[in-house]
Amino acid sequence: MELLTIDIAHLLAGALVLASFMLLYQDRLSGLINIYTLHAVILSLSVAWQAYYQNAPHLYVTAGIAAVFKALIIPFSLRRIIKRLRIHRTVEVVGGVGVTMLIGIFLVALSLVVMLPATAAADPLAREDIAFALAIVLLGLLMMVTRRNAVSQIIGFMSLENGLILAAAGANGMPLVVEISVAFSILIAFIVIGIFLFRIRERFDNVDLLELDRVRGGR
Amino acid sequence: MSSDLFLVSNAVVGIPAVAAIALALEPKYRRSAIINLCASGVTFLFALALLIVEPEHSGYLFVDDLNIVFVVLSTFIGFTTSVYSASYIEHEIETGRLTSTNVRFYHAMYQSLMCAMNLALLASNIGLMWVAIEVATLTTVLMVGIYRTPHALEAAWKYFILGSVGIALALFGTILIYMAAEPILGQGYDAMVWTTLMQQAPQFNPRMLNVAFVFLMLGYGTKVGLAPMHAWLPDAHAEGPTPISAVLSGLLLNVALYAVLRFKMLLTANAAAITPGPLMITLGLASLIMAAFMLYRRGDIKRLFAYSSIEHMGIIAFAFGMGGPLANFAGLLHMTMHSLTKSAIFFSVGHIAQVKGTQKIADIRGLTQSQPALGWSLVAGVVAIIGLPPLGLFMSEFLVVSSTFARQPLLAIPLVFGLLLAFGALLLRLTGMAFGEPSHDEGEVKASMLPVYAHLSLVLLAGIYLPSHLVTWFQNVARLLG
Amino acid sequence: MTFLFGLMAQSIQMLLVLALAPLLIGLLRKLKARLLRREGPPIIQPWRDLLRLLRKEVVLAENASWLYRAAPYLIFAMTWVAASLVPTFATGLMFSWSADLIAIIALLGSARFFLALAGMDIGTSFGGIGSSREAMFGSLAEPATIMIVFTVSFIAGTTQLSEIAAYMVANLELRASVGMALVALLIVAVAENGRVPVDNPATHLELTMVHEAMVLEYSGRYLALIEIAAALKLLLYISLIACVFFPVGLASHDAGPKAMAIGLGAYVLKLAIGGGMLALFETSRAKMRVFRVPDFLGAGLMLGLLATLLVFVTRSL
Amino acid sequence: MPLYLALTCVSALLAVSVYAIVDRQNRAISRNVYRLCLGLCGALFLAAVMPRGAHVVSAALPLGLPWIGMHFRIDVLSAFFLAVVNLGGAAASAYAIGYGAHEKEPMRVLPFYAAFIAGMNAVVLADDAFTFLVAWEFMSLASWALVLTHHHEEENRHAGFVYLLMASFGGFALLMAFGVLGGVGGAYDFATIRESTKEGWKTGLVLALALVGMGSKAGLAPLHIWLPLAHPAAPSHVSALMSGVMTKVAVYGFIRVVFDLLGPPAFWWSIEPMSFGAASALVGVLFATIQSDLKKLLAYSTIENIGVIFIALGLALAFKANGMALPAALAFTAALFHVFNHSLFKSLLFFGAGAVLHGSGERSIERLGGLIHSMPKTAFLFLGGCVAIAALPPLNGFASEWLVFQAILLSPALPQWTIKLLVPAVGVALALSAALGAGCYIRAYGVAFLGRPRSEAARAAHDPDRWSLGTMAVLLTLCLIAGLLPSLLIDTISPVARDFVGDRMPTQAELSWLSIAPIAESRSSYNGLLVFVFILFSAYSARWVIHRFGSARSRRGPAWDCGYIVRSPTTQYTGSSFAQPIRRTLGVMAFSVRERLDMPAPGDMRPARLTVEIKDRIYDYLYAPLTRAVASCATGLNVLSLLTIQQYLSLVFAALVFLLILVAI
Repeated sequence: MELLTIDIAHLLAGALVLASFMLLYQDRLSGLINIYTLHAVILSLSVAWQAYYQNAPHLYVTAGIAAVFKALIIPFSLRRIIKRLRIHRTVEVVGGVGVTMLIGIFLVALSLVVMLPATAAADPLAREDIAFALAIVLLGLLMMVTRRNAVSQIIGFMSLENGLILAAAGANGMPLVVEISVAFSILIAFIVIGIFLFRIRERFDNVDLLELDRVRGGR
Repeated sequence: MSSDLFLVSNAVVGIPAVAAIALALEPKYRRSAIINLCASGVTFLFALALLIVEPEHSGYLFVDDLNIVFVVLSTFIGFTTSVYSASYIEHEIETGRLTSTNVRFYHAMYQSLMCAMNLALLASNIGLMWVAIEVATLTTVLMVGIYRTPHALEAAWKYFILGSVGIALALFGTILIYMAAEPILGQGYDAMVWTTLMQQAPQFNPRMLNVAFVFLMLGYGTKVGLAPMHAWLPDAHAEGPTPISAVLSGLLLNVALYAVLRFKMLLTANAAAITPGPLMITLGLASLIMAAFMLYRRGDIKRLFAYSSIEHMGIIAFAFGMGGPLANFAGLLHMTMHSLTKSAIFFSVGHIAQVKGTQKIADIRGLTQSQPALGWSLVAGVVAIIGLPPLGLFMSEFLVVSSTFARQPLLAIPLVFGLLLAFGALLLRLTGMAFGEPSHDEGEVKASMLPVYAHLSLVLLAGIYLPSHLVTWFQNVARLLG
Repeated sequence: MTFLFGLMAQSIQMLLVLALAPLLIGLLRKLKARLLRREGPPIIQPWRDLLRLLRKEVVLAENASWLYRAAPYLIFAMTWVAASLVPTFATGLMFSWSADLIAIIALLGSARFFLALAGMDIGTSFGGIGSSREAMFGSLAEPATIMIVFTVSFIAGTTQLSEIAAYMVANLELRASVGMALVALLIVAVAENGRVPVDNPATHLELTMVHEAMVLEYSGRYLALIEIAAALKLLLYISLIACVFFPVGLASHDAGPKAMAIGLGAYVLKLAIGGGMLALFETSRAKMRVFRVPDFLGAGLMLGLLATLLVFVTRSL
Repeated sequence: MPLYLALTCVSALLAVSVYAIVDRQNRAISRNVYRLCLGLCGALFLAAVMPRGAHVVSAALPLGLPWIGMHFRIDVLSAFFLAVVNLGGAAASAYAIGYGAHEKEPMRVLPFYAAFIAGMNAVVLADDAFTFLVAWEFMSLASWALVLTHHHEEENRHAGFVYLLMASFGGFALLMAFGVLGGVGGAYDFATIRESTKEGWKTGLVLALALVGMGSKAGLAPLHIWLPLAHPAAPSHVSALMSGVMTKVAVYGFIRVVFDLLGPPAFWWSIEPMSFGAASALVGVLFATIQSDLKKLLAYSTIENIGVIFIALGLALAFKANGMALPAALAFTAALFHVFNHSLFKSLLFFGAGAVLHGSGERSIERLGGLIHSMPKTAFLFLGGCVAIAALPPLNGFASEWLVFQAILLSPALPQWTIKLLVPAVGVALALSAALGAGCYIRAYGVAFLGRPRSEAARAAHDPDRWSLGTMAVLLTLCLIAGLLPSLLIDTISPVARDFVGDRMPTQAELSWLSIAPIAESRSSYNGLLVFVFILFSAYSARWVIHRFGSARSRRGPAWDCGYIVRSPTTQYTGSSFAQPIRRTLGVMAFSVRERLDMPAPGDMRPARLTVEIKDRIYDYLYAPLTRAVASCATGLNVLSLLTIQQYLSLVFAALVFLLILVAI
């Protein structure tokens, strides 16, 4: 029974990492959003499982937030936004998926190398969890770096943040997880609204580089 | 803990919060400016009161020698800035760059920023501190973007994204710290409280701490504006309203620095963990020299001083990285002096930009001729910031350089190199702006020079005479920092 | 009594140099003329010229300033003092200690200073030419002289001429450095006195002249003063060479009248020899271009420095 | 007691600068300020010369570095320099009572002027590293503001920039030097530093840093480039202060650090000061000789004199290191004597230049000429200054250089061959610079004051007011006294020598006829007074004789000029043509001179013209590359401000991964 719980937690965390890889791989925006939804769902499941395993009721709230906010509201609004901005069909050019994948795998390895020896003391569930979480964080960052499209970068950030929530949930009996997840949800809400407000189509800085040079040369 | 409600520290956090709500409801900008001013003033008084009352430790807030330095400093600058922003904002409304709704929003955000920063400083636990800093980021983002010009939005957005990534990294570090503490302190709240953490730090798992520190250093370092995470800082300073530039340089950077220092202490307490010094020194030197070179190509006056903030944050990080009583003392002093001076500079720069109707350095000439008060105060500010006596930054730079050279001559050389570079750049620009044939003025401003004079005279005083209380207090803190 | 005697000796020397200087020039001219198979003017001729000049009326340029009028007296006085401080027939005269070798050279320097200024006072192009060249020659000749002083005083351990002379008399030793110093001093002397090949005192071809160009505007008593000052300078250099390198026959200040007389005779003899050699040299050389002069002087400077350095080699001080 | 008087006066000076700001509307403000400065400098001078109860008086104020406080101290050395500083300060203030009235924007001078003097005094009084540096940089700062007085000219702004940059460069060097001396504990007060023991490498480091730091302020080549820019830029009385006094403060700093704090010297310490001193002497005088701007010329000649002083100091170090106390005392005394003299005649000359500038509005000697007719008094006083600085007897410049030569002549007794052979070479440089200096001042005076006016301004020039003339007259008198009775000064200096090199020169006042004999009369002696009397006597006797027996008649007529009748003043020799021989002979090696002569064909009526361009080799080979390097680095790094957010993120990402790898292994 004990083992089973751990295995399930593992399964979920692993699935999350897998989802991050899929995000790295996916190049159609709408597809990205779907995968992100999946990501969020898995997150909420694993958080819920953690809640059950640590029988920490407040984690259920976090799981709830994840399920409702990240798996429903965010994807919904994102879809509307990309429709509004007429970029829902854009297929962005992701240079060298293979290389990205390799780097991703390297990052996972790195996170394991960094984390496992570090967390020797912690209980097994926590340590694998945190290792996976680190992997997800790094992958999210990698995605932000490799993608040029604003929305996909946002999604990268959100996956990164999912990793954080996973870590927070995984840390046994860590207080304030709810507050933190709430704070983060606000942050993300801001970002999404930001995209919408600032009408950012292609990239965060929606002017081409030459333009930038001209503007900033004098700064 | 009902008695905690009546604690002074609560007031320091609470008053701005209340004021923020009040200001959100107040439509008249004049009145709201006054409310803003009063609120900041009262907060400052309460912060002073913290000095008198015995150190308190309530559930979520706590006061010790270290953070009280920061609290007093930030509330004071918050107060003077509110005085300044009254006249600044008035001019902005007259010229129609801001609407009264903007201003209403601005004031509310200003107070909530104050609240968030005080909370971050007083927070007794790492999670709460993180939340507070995150809120502070959000509010500043909104204020930076307040002008709604493309550049302002771009700056805000850049700041937002880089800031959020930094915040995320910091959170991960926080979680790791908790996980490092949890086996010793047991699950739950205690494993996040500074006091207990500091006591038990020696037993923590060092490798965990190392990883955590990497994340925290990069995460909060982003907010400090250390290279290579500095990119948000110049734009945010340049495009936002000047009071906010002053607050950013004078306060927010310090708050982030405070967080870094706290965690540095944690690591130094643990013998087995890596010594955080070298990392801080490296980042510090990198920021110093990078910023020094960047200063030469600046065409925008506010960006110029933003980069100089990066430079000084580099110096401070370097000093704290060196450690030891002298260097730490110097670091604290330098931080205080830099906050005062830099905000003073931004005050006068704001008015100068209003008078000249531009932020382009090339179009600002002969200020001492056309605008004696502004011009000479700019000269005084720059002279102070490039570390010339008898102003306060000279003392700290003296201590940093000489103590470093005595201990690590090879480290002192890049330091001095960077300082000289920055000196040259700022002096060059100053000569162009303050002297020569004056360029024509767009319009007159009712400049409120009071805050500038207040800051500069404080800096001057500190350069000549440091009251013994302050010294002993700083020395305690320096000892605390190890 | 001794005081009076000393005073007398000193004043005798002052008058002596004053009297001898024009005669030296006269001798020089005479010899040169004879070498050129000419019947030259009598040796006394320079004195005659001087006295005539002294009786003449002076014609001043309109814009001559007080400096122009004061300069001749100053130049004369400085040169005279310098000349009378160099031991001629006796060492350690009453005031000989009041200025050592360096001071004497510096006195000549101040004389040159005022001469050059006087040359520029009227504001003619020739005056300027003369002054600028004089300044250049001077600024190369003086260091050379100083180097010679170094050599000599490194050896003798003093810069007092009397002491040097005494030392040289006492321990006569041949040294490479002394020889070089002598050559250097000769070069300097030729240059300083504007003799051939550096300058030709006899011409009035503007572009070859240095000294003559400076004094071009002078007339009457002023000219006389400057002429005699020049003569004194020549005398000074010869007696300098004599007293440093050939101090034979020099009487000491407390010696009796007999020794003094011997010294006097020896001195006159030395002057004659010096004048003769200079005459020979001048007639055998052609004047060199102005811009070759610095090389000439530079050679002197280098010789002086070499001499100074060789002092250490030849004798480990 | 004298110390407290001094400190009160210094703070009073600061108060004066505040008063100048407060009372800026007052019409008589500038006269008042200068009067006050004059009085306070006088009081400070008294404080310097008044008998001190103890040999050394010191005090500590609870200011500055908290755990050290501000230490002040008067010992013989600081007393001497205090006297020099305030003599100069008083002279400048007195001169400015008249001269300052012509200033258009007095508010850009007055506050900083008083502060400047206060700063210099504070440097001399300071007794701990922090106070010293505060005063030092404060002095630089105030003088920087003064350099920017006429900030409308682009070149002045540039001068100010270069000046303050170099000053802070020197400041950092000193800072590091004191860092080494103070040690890890941060014991910065001089008393502790004196006691502390220093290892070999440390002393070498400190010596080099001190030479760089103090030298950059004193104008030691190759750190001199700011000096000829900054000194002329300021108003003349300030230039006098900067050239005549501030450089001396730097010399004081060098002596304080090297002779006092650094402990017993090693012989090789002397090499750096001597060689750099020789270099500065030559560079300074050569550049002075070719300048046509009167004030620039004076500034360059300051570099020369500083070189002379450092040569003497180097000799003193060499002798001291070998335990030859008496020669060391001689060299040291020579140095201080020259410090005093230079402060006198350099101030005098700058005042004269100021008078010319105000009287004719011209700074370039090429457009002057004949001033001896239009401003006779100034002409006379300036002539005196020229004779003094050209090191000609019987004035004081010669007296001190004579002493330096005497010190050089003692060098054979030194055991080390390097120095034994270095000293004569240095001697050549010294002699050369002295002789060239004379030539330089012949040129300056001859072109500017003699001849016929080259411009209407020069013709219409007029003497300055009473105050200015009076000050110059006083200075000239002092020069004369110091030249005729050097023994007085030598005896006042010798206690300093006793304290800092271990021995003193024999008391000169007891010698017969008031002459001076550094070691022994049999070795060398000089009697300025007697020589002077001789000259006067023979000159007057000659005059009497001639007027009595010859003729005293003279009439005016047109100049003979070999019969040329072109009366235009342009036929005169100009400054640049005067300098031509020097340019041709020495110019090529010192500064790359390029002369281009454009001679029209016969019959062609356009004037021939000669263009001379002179490049400062030191600047070209040392500073220009540096500035270029910085500029290119700045441009290169500037890319960092043009990246996209994505690229910034990748920077962060790279940093993170790198650090994680570091931690992992």
